[in-house]
Amino acid sequence: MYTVETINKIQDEIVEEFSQYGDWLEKYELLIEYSKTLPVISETFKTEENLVAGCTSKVWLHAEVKDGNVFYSADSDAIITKGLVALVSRILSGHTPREIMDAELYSIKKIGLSEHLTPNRANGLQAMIRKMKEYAKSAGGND
Amino acid sequence: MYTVETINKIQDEIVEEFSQYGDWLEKYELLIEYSKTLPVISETFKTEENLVAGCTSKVWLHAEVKDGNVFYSADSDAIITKGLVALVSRILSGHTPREIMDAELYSIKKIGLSEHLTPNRANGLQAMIRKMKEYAKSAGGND
Amino acid sequence: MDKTIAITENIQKIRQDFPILGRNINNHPLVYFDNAATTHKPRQVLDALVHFYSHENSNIHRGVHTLAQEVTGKYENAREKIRSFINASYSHEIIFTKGTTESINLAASSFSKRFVSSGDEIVITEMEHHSNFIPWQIACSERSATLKVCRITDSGELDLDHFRELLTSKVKLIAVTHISNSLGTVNPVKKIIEEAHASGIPVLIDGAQAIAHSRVNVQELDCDFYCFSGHKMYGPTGIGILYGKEKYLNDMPPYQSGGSMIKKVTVKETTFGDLPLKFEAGTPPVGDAIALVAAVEYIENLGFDFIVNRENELVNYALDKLETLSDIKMYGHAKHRAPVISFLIDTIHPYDTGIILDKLGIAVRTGHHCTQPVMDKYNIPGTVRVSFAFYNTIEEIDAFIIGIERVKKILKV
Amino acid sequence: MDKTIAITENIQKIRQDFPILGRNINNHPLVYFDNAATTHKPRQVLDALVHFYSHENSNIHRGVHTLAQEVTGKYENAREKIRSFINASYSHEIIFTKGTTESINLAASSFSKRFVSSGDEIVITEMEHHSNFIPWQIACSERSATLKVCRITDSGELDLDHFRELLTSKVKLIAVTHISNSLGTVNPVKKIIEEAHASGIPVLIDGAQAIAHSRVNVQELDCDFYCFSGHKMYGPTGIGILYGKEKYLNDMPPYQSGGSMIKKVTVKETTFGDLPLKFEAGTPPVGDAIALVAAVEYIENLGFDFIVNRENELVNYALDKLETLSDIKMYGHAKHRAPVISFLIDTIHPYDTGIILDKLGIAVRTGHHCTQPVMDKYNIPGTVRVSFAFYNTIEEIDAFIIGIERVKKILKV
Ligand SMILES: Cc1ncc(COP(=O)(O)O)c(C=O)c1O
Ligand SMILES: Cc1ncc(COP(=O)(O)O)c(C=O)c1O
Repeated sequence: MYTVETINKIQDEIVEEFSQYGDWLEKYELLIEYSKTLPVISETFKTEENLVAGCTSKVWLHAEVKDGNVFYSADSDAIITKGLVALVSRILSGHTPREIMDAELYSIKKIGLSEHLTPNRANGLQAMIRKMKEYAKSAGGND
Repeated sequence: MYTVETINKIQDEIVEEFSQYGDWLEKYELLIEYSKTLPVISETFKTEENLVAGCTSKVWLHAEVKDGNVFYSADSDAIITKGLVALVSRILSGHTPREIMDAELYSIKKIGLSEHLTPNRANGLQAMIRKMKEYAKSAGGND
Repeated sequence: MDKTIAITENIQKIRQDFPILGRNINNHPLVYFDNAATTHKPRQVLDALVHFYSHENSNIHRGVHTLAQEVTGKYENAREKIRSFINASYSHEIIFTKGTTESINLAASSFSKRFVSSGDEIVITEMEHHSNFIPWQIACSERSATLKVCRITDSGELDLDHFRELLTSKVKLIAVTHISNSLGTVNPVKKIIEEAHASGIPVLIDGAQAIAHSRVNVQELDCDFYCFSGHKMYGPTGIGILYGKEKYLNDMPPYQSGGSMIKKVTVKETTFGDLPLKFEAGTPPVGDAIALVAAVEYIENLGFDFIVNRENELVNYALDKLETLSDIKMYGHAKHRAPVISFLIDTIHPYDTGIILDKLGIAVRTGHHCTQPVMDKYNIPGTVRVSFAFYNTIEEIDAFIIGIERVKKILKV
Repeated sequence: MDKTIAITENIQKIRQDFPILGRNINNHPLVYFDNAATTHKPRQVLDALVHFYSHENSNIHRGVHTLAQEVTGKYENAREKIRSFINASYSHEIIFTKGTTESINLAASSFSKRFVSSGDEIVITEMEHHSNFIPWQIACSERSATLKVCRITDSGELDLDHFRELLTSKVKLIAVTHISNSLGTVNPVKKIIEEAHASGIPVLIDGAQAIAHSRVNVQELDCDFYCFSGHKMYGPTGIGILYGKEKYLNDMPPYQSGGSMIKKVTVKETTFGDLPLKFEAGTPPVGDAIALVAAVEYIENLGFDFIVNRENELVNYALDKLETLSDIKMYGHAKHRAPVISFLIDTIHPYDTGIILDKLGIAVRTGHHCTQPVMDKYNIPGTVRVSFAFYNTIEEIDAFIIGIERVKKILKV
C-alpha cells in the first residue's frame, strides 16, 4: 500500500504544480517544459516494435529494470505528445512492476488534461499507459 | 395525318367510355372487362423472348403483320396488367407500323390511369408500349 | 378490458413517434404492413440524425480537432452500443457496413478467400433471401467450391434430416437465415449452430428479419457471424452490421480498401490495420451509425417482452381472421413463426391483390420477396406478404381483412 | 466597397443555413477549415432527410404500394439529378455507392476482373489518396498485373513526361485524382484523358475533392469513370457515386450480389439484371440518395461561378497572409490549385500545431491525409492542411493567421 502512495504522492505534487496555472495555455507551456525532462530513448531502441500504436505522432517507448524498479525512456516527434509521455513517465518510472501495474493515473484528469484520455485521442495517451503497464507486467509484475 | 387520327379516334372513344365511371373501383372493373377482350397470344409464342422485361407479373407480347397492318396478341398472369395491355392493344392494333410509331398515348392519362405510366411502375406499362412500338418498327416502320 | 384500453392507449402514444403513420393513401388512412421490407423511423432517430449533422458533423479518425474527436467518440460508442445490444464479446467484432447485403458480401468474399478452396463446400438453404444466396454462389464459383442447398419441407421449415446429411467434412461454412422473410419461419438456429460446431463448421446467420423482433444474443447462439440492417430495425437506410468472431475476422483479408484501414502504404506494399477498421475502408456512414443508436435505444425502451407479445398478438389475430376466409392459401406453416404471413387468394395474381389493396390504403408486399427458389418450390409466381411491427393495430388488420374481401369481389373469385 | 458589404451579407445569410457554424469550440467561435475531410450540411439537406423518413419512407423497387412507388420514383429522380449535375449521357450510368472509396473498389474489382489479365499494367499516381491507390494495388496483385505509379514533381504536380513514358500498350486503365487532397493540385485531367484515349486506354477520375468546387462535366472530360462522395459536397454520409460509361459498365460483372440486382435466381445459376441495378445489390441508402438531391440543388442555387470565385478569393487571401509569416513551408505549389493548403511551421510537428489551433477553436486536419506516398516523397510525417468552403470568411482566415503566430510562440519557434 505504501508504495502505491509513492506514485500517488508524485501525482499529487504534479497536480499541485499544474494547479498554479489557470488556463490551457499555461498548462501546455508546462507540458512542453515537461517534454524536456524526458529521459530520451537511445536511438538503437527506436524500433518498429517500440512504437506505440494508435498515435498520430510517433512515440517510441523503452523500459529497463534496475534493482527491481522499472525505468522508462521514450521519445516522440511531436512535442505535446512528448510532454504527455514525460508526464506519465515521471509518475511511473522508478517503481516496482507491481506498483506500476496497480497505479491509477487520476492526476491527468485533475490536471485538466482528461481530453487526452479518450480512447480516440490521436496522441494515444491511453495506449502509452497501456504499453508502460505491459512492460511492467513482463518485467515481473506477474508475481 | 388521317391515319393517326384513327388511332386518336379510338383513344377518344375509350376516354369517353371511361369517363362514365367516377371512382377507381369502377375504372378497374372496366379494365378487368377489357382484359377479356385481349386477343390471346398462342402458347407457342409464350417464349422468354416475347416477355416484357420490367413487369412484376409476366407479360408476353406478340405481333403479326397482315395487309401492312400490325396486330398484337398478348397475355399476362395478372388480370390488371392484362387489362392494361388489352387497352393499349385495342388502341394500336390494326394500324400501320408508321401510325403506331407516331402514336401518342394521351388517353391513358385522361382515363385516370396515369399512375401506371411512371417508369418505376411494376406493371411496366411503359415497357409494354415501348415493345409494341419496337415490333412496329421492325415490321417496317423504317420506311 | 381495462388492460386492452391501456394497451390501445399505449400503442396510440407509440404511433405518435412515427409521423408517417398519420398519412393518407388514396383517401384511406395508411395501413403499413410492409415492415419486413423496411420499418418506419421514430422521431427519436430523426432527431439524432439532425442533431448529428447540425451540431457535431465531422469526419472521424486521426483528426485532432474537437469536432473530429467528438464524432470519433460517438461513432465508437455506436459500435459499443451495438455490441451490447447483441451481446458480442468485443466491440471490434462489430463491423459497420451499409446493410445486410454488404455484410454478407463482405463475409462471403473475405471468408472464402481465406478458408475455402477447390473441392470444399458451403451450405445454404432453399429459403435464403437472394442476399444470402448469390454471394455464396459466386464465392463458390470463384473458389471452385460447391454450393449445397438444404431443402425445406412443405410447411416451409428446414428439412433437418437433409441438413444433417449435408454436414460432411468438406463443408467450410453454413449460411442460414434466422427468420425467413417470405415464409415467416423462425429457424432453430441455436440447434443448427450446435450441430454444425460439433462437426467443426462455422455458421453465418442472416439476421435481417430477426434483429427487430426478438432479443439476439450472439454469444448465447454462439454463431460465428451475424448480419443485419439498420433500416429494418427502425434505423436509417445506409447502415448495417456484420458481427464476426474475432478469431475469424482477424484471419480474414480486408474486403474494400482505402482510407482509414491501413497501417502503412508504400508503392511496394500495404499493411493493414487492426479490427475493426481493417474492414471499414473510407468514410463510413457516420451519421447513420450514430442515428442507429437512437433506434436501439427506442427498441430497448419498449423492451423485447413488449415487442414479442405485441407482435405475436397481431400475427395470431391476423392468422385467425384469414382462416375464416375461404379461398386463402397460406405459404409457410412453421410452428415457430415471425410476424410475417405469405398467402395467395385462389388463383389471383399477387400483383392484382397488391394493386387493389393499395387503392384501399393498405401497403403489402407482393412478388417473390427476393426468394425465387422458394417460389419455384411451391411453383407460384409470388405471394402477398403482410408483415407487422409493434405499431400496427388490430383495427388495421380488420381493415386488411375487409380489403381482402373486396379484392375477391372485384376480381370475381 | 459596397460590393464587399454585399458579399459579406450574402455569406452571413449562407452561414445561417449551416447551424453547426454557430458552435463555440474551447470558448472560441468554431473556425472550420477541414472541408476537404467533410463539408457541413445545410438545413435544406437535413429537411430533405427528415421529410423523407417522416413522410415517404419505404423500401424501393418491385413494391406495388403507393409508398414504394413514390420512393422508387424519388430514388430514380435522384439518379437523374446526379446525371444532369455531371452531365452524364444516361441515368443508368450513375451507380449509387456508399462513397468514393466504395466507388473505386467497385470499379477496381469489377473492371479488372473483366479487362485485366496477367502481365497487364494499371497506372496511378504518387499523389493518390489511399482509396485510389490500394484498390488498384490489390486488383493488380490478384490479376498478376503490375501497378505503375506516375511521379510527381517537387511542386506537387504530375510529371507529365513520366506519365507519357508509362503509356504503353500493356496499360489497361489509368486512375488519377482530379484534385489532390493533400497538395491542392488540380490535375490537367482533360489533357490526361485525351492522351490516354489516343493510346486506347480508359481513365478513372477520383473526383472526391473536385465535385463540390467546380463544375464537372463528364461528357466534356470524356472520362470513363468518375467517383465522388456525398459528404464532401454538402450531402449526408453513406452515399457516393460511381459514374461509368455504359460500354464499360455493361461488360463488367456485378460487384456485390443480393436483392434487386438479379433477373433470375435458381440453385443452378443466377442471371443479373440490367444497369444500373446490376451494381446496386441490397437496399441502397435511399434516404441519403434523396437528401443528396437537396445538396445538389443547394450547390446549383449558389452556382459554380459564385463558389469558384469565393473559394479562390479565400485561398488566395490565405496564401498571401501565410507568405507574410516566416518559417512556413508550403507543400504543393501547383499553378492550378484548389482551396486546399498544406504546410508546416518550421520543424513543428503537425500534431502540435493542430492541438494548439484546436484550443483556439480552429479545426484543421493534420497528418498524412491518407496519402502516405506523398509524405514519403517529401520525407515528412505529415502536414497541417486547411481547406475552405464558400461559407468560410476572411475573418476566419485572419483568426487562423493569429493562431499560427500563437502556435509559433507557444512552441518557441
Ligand atoms: C432475410 C433477409 N436477408 C437479407 C436481406 C437484405 O437486406 P438489405 O436489403 O437491407 O441489405 C433482407 C431484406 O430484404 C432479408 O429479408
Ligand atoms: C482525393 C480523395 N479520394 C478519395 C477519398 C475517399 O472518400 P470517402 O472517404 O468519402 O470514401 C477522399 C476523401 O478523403 C479524397 O480526398
